[in-house]
Amino acid sequence: TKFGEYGGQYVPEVLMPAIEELTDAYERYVLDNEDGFMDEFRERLADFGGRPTPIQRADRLSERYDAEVYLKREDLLHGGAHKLNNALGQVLLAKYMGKERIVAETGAGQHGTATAMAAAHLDMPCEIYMGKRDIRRQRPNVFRMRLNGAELNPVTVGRGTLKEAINETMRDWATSVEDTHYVIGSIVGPHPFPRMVRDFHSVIGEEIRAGIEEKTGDLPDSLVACAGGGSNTMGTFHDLVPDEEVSLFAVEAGGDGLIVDDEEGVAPHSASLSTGSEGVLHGARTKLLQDADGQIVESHSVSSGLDYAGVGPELSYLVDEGRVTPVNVDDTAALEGFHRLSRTEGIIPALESAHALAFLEAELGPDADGEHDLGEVIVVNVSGRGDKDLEAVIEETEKRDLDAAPSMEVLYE
Amino acid sequence: TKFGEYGGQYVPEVLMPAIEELTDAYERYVLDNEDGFMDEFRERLADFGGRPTPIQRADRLSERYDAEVYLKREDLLHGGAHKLNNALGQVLLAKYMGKERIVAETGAGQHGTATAMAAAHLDMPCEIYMGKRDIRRQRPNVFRMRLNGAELNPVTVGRGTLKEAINETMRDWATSVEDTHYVIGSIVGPHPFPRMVRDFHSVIGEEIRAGIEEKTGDLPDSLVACAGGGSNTMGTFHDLVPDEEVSLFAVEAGGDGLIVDDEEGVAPHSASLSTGSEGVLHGARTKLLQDADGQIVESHSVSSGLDYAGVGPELSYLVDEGRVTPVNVDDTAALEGFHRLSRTEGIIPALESAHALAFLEAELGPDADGEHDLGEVIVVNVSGRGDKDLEAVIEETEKRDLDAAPSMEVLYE
Amino acid sequence: MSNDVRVAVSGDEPALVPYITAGDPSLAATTEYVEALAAGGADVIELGMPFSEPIADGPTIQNAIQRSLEAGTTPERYFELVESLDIDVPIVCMTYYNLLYQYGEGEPGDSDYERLLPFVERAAEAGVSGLIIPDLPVDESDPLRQACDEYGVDLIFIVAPTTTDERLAKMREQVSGFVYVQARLGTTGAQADVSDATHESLTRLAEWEVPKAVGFGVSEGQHATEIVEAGAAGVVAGSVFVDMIAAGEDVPNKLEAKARELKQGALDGAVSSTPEPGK
Amino acid sequence: MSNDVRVAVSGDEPALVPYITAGDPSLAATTEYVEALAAGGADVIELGMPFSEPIADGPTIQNAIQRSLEAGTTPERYFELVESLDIDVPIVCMTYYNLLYQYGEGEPGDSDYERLLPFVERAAEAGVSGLIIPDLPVDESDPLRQACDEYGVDLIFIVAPTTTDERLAKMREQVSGFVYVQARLGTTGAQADVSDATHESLTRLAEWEVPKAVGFGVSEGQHATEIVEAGAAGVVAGSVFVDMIAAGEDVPNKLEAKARELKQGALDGAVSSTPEPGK
Repeated sequence: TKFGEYGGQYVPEVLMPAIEELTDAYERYVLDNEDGFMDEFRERLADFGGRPTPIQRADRLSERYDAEVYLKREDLLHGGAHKLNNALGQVLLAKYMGKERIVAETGAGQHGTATAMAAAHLDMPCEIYMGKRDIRRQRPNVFRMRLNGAELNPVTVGRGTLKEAINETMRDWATSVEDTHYVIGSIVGPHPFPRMVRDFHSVIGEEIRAGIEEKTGDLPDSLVACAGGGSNTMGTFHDLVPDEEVSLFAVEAGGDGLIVDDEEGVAPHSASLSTGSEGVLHGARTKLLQDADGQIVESHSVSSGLDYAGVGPELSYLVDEGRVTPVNVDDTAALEGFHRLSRTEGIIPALESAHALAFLEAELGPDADGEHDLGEVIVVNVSGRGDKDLEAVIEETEKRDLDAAPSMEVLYE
Repeated sequence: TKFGEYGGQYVPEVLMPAIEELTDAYERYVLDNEDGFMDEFRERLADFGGRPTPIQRADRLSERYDAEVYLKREDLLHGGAHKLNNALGQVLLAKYMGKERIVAETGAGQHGTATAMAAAHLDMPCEIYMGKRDIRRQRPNVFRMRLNGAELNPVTVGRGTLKEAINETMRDWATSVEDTHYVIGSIVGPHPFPRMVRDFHSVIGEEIRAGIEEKTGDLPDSLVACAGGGSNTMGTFHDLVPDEEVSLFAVEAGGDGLIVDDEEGVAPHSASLSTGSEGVLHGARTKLLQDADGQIVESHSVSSGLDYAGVGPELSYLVDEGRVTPVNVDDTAALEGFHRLSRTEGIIPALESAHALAFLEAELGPDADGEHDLGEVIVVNVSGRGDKDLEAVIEETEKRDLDAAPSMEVLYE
Repeated sequence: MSNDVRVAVSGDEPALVPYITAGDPSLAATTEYVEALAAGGADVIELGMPFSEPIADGPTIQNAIQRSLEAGTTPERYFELVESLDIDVPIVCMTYYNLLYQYGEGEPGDSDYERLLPFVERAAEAGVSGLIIPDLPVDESDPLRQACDEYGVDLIFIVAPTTTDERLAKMREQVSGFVYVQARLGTTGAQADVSDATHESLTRLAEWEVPKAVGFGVSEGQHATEIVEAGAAGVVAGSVFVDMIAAGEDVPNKLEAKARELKQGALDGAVSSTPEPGK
Repeated sequence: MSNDVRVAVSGDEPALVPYITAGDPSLAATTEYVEALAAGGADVIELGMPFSEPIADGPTIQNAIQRSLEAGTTPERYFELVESLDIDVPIVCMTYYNLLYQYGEGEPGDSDYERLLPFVERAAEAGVSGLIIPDLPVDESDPLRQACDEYGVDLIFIVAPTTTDERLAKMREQVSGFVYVQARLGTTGAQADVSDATHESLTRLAEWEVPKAVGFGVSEGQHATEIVEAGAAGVVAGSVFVDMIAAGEDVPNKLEAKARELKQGALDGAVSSTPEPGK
């Protein structure tokens, strides 16, 4: 159940039997392909999800960075992000387990929409917990979940954001555990979630291996993926972890800077791998943003999908082992990365993915310091598309008066 | 240059030399694959666009209609609709022709965003003409075009919608024709556009043939696609036109009803194939919505992408020949089709595509009259995703108090 | 009323060919305006018949067309207007192909020629001397050419700066009345220097027998002078008149004065240019 | 001060185990409230130490925890509070694992046991008799069990309705103090009928030697009566007290009265039930 000392199962007793049942199901269906589960999963990922997604050479970035830059196009997956891999896998697993209902938490709404889609596709009733404040801020995703037939339960306790939504979903699960499966949205939570979610996403790395070998005849020199909870990160890395010659960079949200305000309990970033310390959160031991007492601090990122104080335990382990290099870029660099890809490659990335792209600029761009060796062939995972981020990007860009950004005056003329 | 009596080249003399140049380029690069144009096009469609898109069995619809219903998932193409096939093809062709600038018109913004993406991808300066009123109504698409680096030229003349934008783009082209290519957004306009745009989209039908043969061992019994200008329609049909045993249904926007108000010059629908008469519009002879004098009437559809008074000349021809059956569904039926696919299959379709789905309900649903024989294996082209339509759908749904629609109360609690 | 457009343009002195949209803002007003233009020295009047999709027109004329349509102008009312005119200047009808095509009751199986005949017949009957159909390139013009010949109506083509020599050869076979020479790319608006472009265009047409009228961007007497100096037989001007109609104040007098200014400019050009022998 | 939790719960009469969150709304108030609960007849007091992510608590207690954190409650201040209490009722600390893990200065390479010792040592020193860590299932509890044994602090586990027989066997080996029996799925709120579920749960634990306290949803004397009638040695109640604290009016008197009501309910249950022989 652990990765070194990370991971484990730190959950209320009432949930442990369900966790044991899930562990058993994971081993049978996912690991052993019982009843052809994995075959059906992969087939549905292809037909419903649109896999494989392309590996595309980024012509302009390759020129800019004097390297062969390839993009893994998870933004083209159904729903607009890698999230569906996991949501579809878990909802299908719940069906194999005989569960009759799905619950999930969501912050910005990406995991919620992926889960709602998967549940509609597989004809499973689905309820999503979402903070009241997030509901107001993420109107299009609320529409999408409702259109897919999911019930939406507004969480009013506390600040009404992701954290409270997770607590509320756990609470629902504690009440309904016998017929309900909780679809966790990242490689976090108690075992078997971190492994299982990773396995559902590992198709990303498998496709990178196959695609880049076809295009270059060899493995890439480095993989770059953004890391919040870390599901797209481990999905990208997992298949290539044994290939030691491939460098793995997990790009965290540097937010406004890396200093934690202990007094206020606020971290102006979400860089748990780079700056966190070991602790237990939401069912697993991992690296966390916490104060000296062990209270979890409020994280920050311009990208709501990276805005989380914890990170998957396996990533913590791989960082300690030296296999994965944690790096980070700040909000402004991420916004510039967003605009650069949009303008020069015709791909509007999610703000999460923009962090991975910003790391290339920080290392290889005209003003770069070049601390890390990325090699010649670099694959960046574009974990999602940026349609969901348009309003936020415009607002944050205008605050900063970025050179790279286009004027939106035409809207106000 | 014609399909029977339809088509032709009815454009100002100033543009004719460019049209001749384009015809020559079309014949050399597209038809004869000179310099490997088509190879590069297909490769970029795969790597940048995400082709092939899946053919997916729709489990719930198959059950409901007691048939094998398959969905062609063009909603998964980069940009969220089939539009990229054509935009990428034309921008690449412009590059091969040595053009240095792209102009395009857009109504709801789908063709504009596809063109802006393709132009960014291929490093071509790009200007999009869009009606002032449309700019205000299609805020997210305006953002996307600007983010992709396209200039946006607001058109203030007249009502400030698609029609005026087309006129303005023609005018730009008349001024700049020597170094500029006009990327027309559908299978309309003067020859070679209708053929060329169709050829860029015909990959849809080729993939349907290959995919459905792999899944069922045979050709489908019928293909169903929505038809506005008709680009996704001909893209879907073209490869299978010679296979007479495959029925082809072009589903038009029935809007509020099929009666034209001659006095007001308004048609409450966009069903040019079903109800239009022969005439000349935007460079080609085709079926049109016009009054007795030959003035083009204002069309209507809840789906802005179908809201056009003309239709591709080749479709007019195939309808007259009896090869393509024109049918139509009204706004309400389309909205119900939208909700049905979203809720039962986990796919939120474009309102355009929802028309194709509504036709199945009209023919095979519980209350259907079943006028047409669709056979056992039916392929519906889901030409785009519905993210762009969310606000419009909610509004139109609330007006109608549809049973099938979810309540959005959670947003207002 | 003379209906010989060719004679009107190729007369001894350079011709002025103004354009306005019929029915802008009303058909009654158009009668007044046409008379004012004639009084100001117009040799031929291009009278636009409004079509809802004027893809070859600039915004100025597009707006005029919209006003005309809103005022209820139809092809039939247009013809009635032309019939009622009492001026000694030929009228050329400028409109789009679809209106010709839809005029009269077509039958399935009718040829294009048959579909076009009723319009041309009615136009000829009403006193229209020629047609300019900007969305009908020479390539698609055979049926209309045939119908026009039948009723003695001129079919006037536009030559653009982009027109290839190959296309010029094709057009030369179809041409009648006069040739409308589009001096530059683009649409409307005053041009700083028209003479070079005009000269270049006219050089290509030097051997054509029909007279050449040059347009696009003429708003001042000086422009007309330059165009005629460059060798044109006539000067076409539209937006400058349509703008006056749109402004709506004292329109007839202003139209007449502007026509006079342009005509005088053209005459000045003829004086200062060396006339070709035999002309 | 007695620190023998087991004795307190398994006394001659049924025990009342109330829960409140320390520091809600202030540590000073908590002292008063604890005294009021003791005066009302509490036999053991569960005193929550606030953690920012209380995944096992319902919204009522989650809000209390938030108020406490906002008031500046820290583990150290919690311990100081417990040290300062002057009551004859054992205190059980209910909190989450991360706070134990972070207490004291860990060194890289420390075992879990070493990381946990400082917290348990300080708890014992302050007078905490037992710990309830709701996010620490028996599977992960060896290091804390070991640390607790070292300082004579009870480690109390929760048995849920979903707990399998296999898991019960594992827990039986680790259990000390008392067993907290969660009578139903779910979290808080008054339950219409608790006796059947309670009886069923207790039957599964019949052979365990530690006393069983039953909770989740107890808010009235009648609930306590039913629970004790069903065979429980103690009754746990939390939300009902936390709600009173949140309301904020005349809190100590209300807490005492409610404790008295529940205690009386429990006593009534003991009278009406047939006592097991030897108890």
